[in-house]
Amino acid sequence: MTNGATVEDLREWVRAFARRIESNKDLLTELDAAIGDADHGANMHRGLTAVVAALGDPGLDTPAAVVKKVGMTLVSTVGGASGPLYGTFFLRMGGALGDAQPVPPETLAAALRAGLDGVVARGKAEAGDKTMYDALAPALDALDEALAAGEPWPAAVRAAAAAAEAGRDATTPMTARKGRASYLGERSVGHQDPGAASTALLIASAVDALGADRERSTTTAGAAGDDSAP
Amino acid sequence: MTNGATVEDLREWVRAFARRIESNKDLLTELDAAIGDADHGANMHRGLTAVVAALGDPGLDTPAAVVKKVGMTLVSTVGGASGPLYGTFFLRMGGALGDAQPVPPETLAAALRAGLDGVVARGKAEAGDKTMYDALAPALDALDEALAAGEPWPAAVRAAAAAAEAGRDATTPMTARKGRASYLGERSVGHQDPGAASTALLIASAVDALGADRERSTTTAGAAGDDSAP
Amino acid sequence: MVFVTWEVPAILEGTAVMKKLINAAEDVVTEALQGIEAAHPDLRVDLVNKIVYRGDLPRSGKVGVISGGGSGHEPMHGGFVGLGMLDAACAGEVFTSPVPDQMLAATKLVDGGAGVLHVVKNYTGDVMNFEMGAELAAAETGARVVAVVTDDDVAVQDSTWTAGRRGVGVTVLLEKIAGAAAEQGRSLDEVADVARTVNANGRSMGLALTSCTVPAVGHPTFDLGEDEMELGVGIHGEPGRERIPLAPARDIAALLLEPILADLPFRAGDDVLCFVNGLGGTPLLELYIMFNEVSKILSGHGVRIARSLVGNYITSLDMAGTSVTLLRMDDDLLSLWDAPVKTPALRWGI
Amino acid sequence: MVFVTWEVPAILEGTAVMKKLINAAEDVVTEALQGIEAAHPDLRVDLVNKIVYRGDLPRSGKVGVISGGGSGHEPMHGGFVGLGMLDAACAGEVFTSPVPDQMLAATKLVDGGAGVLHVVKNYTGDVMNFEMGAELAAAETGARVVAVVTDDDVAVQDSTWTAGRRGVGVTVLLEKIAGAAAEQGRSLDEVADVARTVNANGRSMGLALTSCTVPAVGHPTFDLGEDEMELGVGIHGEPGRERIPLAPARDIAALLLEPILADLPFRAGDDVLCFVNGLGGTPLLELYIMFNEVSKILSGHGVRIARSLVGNYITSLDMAGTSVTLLRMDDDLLSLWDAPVKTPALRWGI
Ligand SMILES: Nc1ncnc2c1ncn2[C@@H]1O[C@H](COP(=O)(O)OP(=O)(O)O)[C@@H](O)[C@H]1O
Ligand SMILES: Nc1ncnc2c1ncn2[C@@H]1O[C@H](COP(=O)(O)OP(=O)(O)O)[C@@H](O)[C@H]1O
Ligand SMILES: [Mg+2]
Ligand SMILES: [Mg+2]
Ligand SMILES: [Mg+2]
Ligand SMILES: [Mg+2]
Repeated sequence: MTNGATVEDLREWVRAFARRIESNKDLLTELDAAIGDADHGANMHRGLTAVVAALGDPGLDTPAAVVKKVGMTLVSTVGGASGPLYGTFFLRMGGALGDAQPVPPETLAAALRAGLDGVVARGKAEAGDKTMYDALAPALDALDEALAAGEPWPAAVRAAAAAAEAGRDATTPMTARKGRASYLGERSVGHQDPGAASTALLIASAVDALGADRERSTTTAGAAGDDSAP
Repeated sequence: MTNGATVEDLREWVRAFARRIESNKDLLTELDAAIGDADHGANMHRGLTAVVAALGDPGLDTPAAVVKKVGMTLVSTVGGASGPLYGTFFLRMGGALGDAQPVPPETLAAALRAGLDGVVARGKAEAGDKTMYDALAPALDALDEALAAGEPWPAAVRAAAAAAEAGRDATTPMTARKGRASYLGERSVGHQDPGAASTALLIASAVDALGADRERSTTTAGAAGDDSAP
Repeated sequence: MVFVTWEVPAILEGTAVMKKLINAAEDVVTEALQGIEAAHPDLRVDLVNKIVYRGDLPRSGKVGVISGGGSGHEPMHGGFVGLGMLDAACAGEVFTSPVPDQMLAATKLVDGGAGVLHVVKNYTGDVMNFEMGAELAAAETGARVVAVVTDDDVAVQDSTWTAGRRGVGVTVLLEKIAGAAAEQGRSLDEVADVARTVNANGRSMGLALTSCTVPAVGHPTFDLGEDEMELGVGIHGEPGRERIPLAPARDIAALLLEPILADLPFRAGDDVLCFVNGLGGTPLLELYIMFNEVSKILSGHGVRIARSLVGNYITSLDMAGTSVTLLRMDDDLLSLWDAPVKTPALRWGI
Repeated sequence: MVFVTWEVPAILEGTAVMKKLINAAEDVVTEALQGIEAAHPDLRVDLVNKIVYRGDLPRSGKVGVISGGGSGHEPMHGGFVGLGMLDAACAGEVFTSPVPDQMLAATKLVDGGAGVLHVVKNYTGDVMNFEMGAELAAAETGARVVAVVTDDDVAVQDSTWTAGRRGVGVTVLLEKIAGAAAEQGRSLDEVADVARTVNANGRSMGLALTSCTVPAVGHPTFDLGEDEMELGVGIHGEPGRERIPLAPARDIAALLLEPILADLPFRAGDDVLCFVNGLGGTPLLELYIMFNEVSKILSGHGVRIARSLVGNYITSLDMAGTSVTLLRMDDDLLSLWDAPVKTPALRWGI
């Protein structure tokens, strides 16, 4: 998407996310069993399955329409904490996408940040609370920085994915202060946050779908969860 | 008790029975777990504990009074199927003991048979139903036969105990037709009947207390359940 | 002659650690009765005789209705004491029928001069102990006692050569309905007739997913494989008729209903009370799934659910599993079922 | 950049065989709702929106009271729908809060023009989804909605730095009492005030003897050793604050009551509603033993049990364990508690 993201690019991003959620469903649930209630994988899988089905709805012909539809579908099907949070992320992101087609990299980055702001508005999480914020915020910082430094989009989105994974991993030693894991206090230390783990999959999916030339992204997309090299 | 059973002999019989029940409590319960409801050991232990305590009541100065008291106490404390059955056994036996002190062997044998009749009147069991009847009836038959053949009491009561054990063992291949085990139908085959097992202990206790000269019976009585030779 | 020394199985050695909210195993029944007394101001408890009874006894001219049985089936029977149901319940040790002295004491407590109905589940021990209790009561007080024995469990072959069918789920329904008849002022014979009608028109069958653990024993009564269930269990942790592989709720419902429907037999057009009972360790969520499957099968047979009851009412301690009871209703039974009842476990109309 | 391939734990491979009375794990909630509909003729079920609601809605001029939450806590909330309690309950997936569309639909169903109270347990997901549901309702219908959040679990540190305390047992009592206030015709503000009073005066704490097994997961959420219990658990199979050795009921009662009594604090002379709740897999026999221990401790503190509730009312699927809730009562709360209620799980006076 060197010239910007088309509607099809964004659909592919969401589909790639759905595939990654599907192949990591049980792992997300196991992470949630350790410090939550053992449903994050099932929640996200239910939501993304509905999202993929909804992508076939008529009238989804602009990037904003697609992304808002994703948000509405997640709000209506996920439940739990992740439903409103992921839902709000996509709804706000869709609202910030504007009309440009394809969406230029800077607009896309700004829309993603609007999504992050929505997550914060809804959930009040701060850095270090051991939530999806701790994967999402560093990812978007890395994206902005790379773009500001003049890096091409593929490199920038790869930097974002790396930062998301680092952010995800950094949740392990944290003490949870938001969500269900906060009930555990000190006992949450030593476990990776499930929402941060699913967020890292979201950004990794952006690499799949938006992070390289069109050919590569579509041919490797089926391998979500099986990626073993950059 | 070559001259007959004294009050003290009968008390000692009951105490020996209590000791044997105590040391075989868990086994009786295990037998009952296999084809019943896992309480025969606890039931009999509760009852015999109460019986031993009741033996100290004032006024129990005749064999009949002691044995009736045992029956009443068992009825009032055991519950389940075994409570009314063992209770009726002792109540009827006590009723048949008469006034003779010490109780001559023939009277004792007749009283035991009256007890058996009580068990049958209450529970309607027949030979082969896989119940306590299948240990008790052969034991009393053996006792009567030995006495009729002119055997001395100690030999007769040992014959009775041997017959009780054989009767107990013979319940294993039977299909239960009475009590809780009858619900299992064919699946009761291959398990020893718990009530027959406790009845074999009752007759074995008679050997402890009544089956030899006074000295032997009192010195070996503490070893209930540990007997390893005739 | 050799006295064999039986070895105690290793599992029984030492104090078994049990996952139960209890103090000492031997105090379980007494302490639970104390809890009932503390929780329900309308009820009284005789701790010596282990009887739960109504605080307003005896009610002159009213037929007394008592029941009782081993503990471990809660809320049965203590939770069914109160206006419109039982006047008193005798609690035995866990899974052991109460003793005659208890039935004697309860009979005396509830007798208001119109006689007393004994509701007895068909187990050898229960039947014999109630019989002796009634004999004692007749001798001591002259009270007229009629016993009605429940034997609704179609898992057990009924035959004069066996102890006969067990009394299970129908007991709950019978206690409610006979209790209502007594509360209306019907005579002992009439109340007993109603009770017999309930037993004659009710059938049950149960299934266990796990064993239960008797506190005094400390380990499960039977072992069930990870992928097995026990069909035709009773309520005392006694093994059932058959061990079969795990199956979905819809198959379980069919397995339980088939012998029930065939036995009475229930017919198209019959009105039934459909009672899906939990055995103690099964969540209500699953009981409603069972109810859904049962109701589908019944409607396939044209049998109409006139009334329903879903929950844990006659249990086997912590056993996971369910039993289904169908009771064919007529107008009298319906109005007695609907009559006011005020007990810890069943309450309506008041 | 390396995408790590996470390995699926062996326990999750293949279809886990589960000892549950279910068909497919994904149909558990829908089929249980169908069972509720089949069993309770007074209630209606919207299977699309997964809502259980009263058959006589909307009641003009009456404040609507709705609640909802993840499934797996039955009878909460669907079993509390009916006259004098909830008008509707939204069922989420097992242990997952329902979605805003459900709360929107339920709010529309129950709104009789006097506004709607949302009873929300304090979990991040529940709070956010109810919030969004209320926003949608305000935008779409203009209905006035007030949400009251329950947060009575003293096992959780209350702090602005955390998600705050969980809503547990008090939710049941609040739904009954606020439902009665609404049934009396009180205004939305008055009903919400009563609800806040209940939450402010109630405290709870729970303990698990076993984990529970979520149907979609197929194995226990946490592992507890044979001789361990988990103190301070919530109702979602989430681990508690502390893992401690098994203890007798009297020690468990003390462990649960100490932080409850200290927190409000409850004082000598206080009248309380004492609620001993089972988590789903614990027999009633044990809950009464717990009630006995709890009542002894309370009387030692001079706290009077004015009302009591014993049973499985807010559960965690098949978890063995208990929670204790104390609610300090005043005359208004007492009369609202005593007011008629007609729901599948709580019923009296009618
Ligand atoms: N207040 C919050 N802000 C941001 N993220 C949150 C917040 N609360 C929870 N989360 C995220 O939600 C995840 C849990 O989602 P999920 O398991 O689906 O919902 P639930 O906790 O309701 O079961 C957590 O791992 C965390 O990343
Ligand atoms: N009708 C009967 N006649 C004789 N003995 C019986 C009868 N029914 C049961 N029993 C005996 O009682 C024993 C069971 O006693 P117990 O376990 O204490 O009572 P329950 O079966 O009520 O739990 C059986 O093993 C059997 O020997
Ligand atoms: Mg979760
Ligand atoms: Mg037994
Ligand atoms: Mg028994
Ligand atoms: Mg959840």
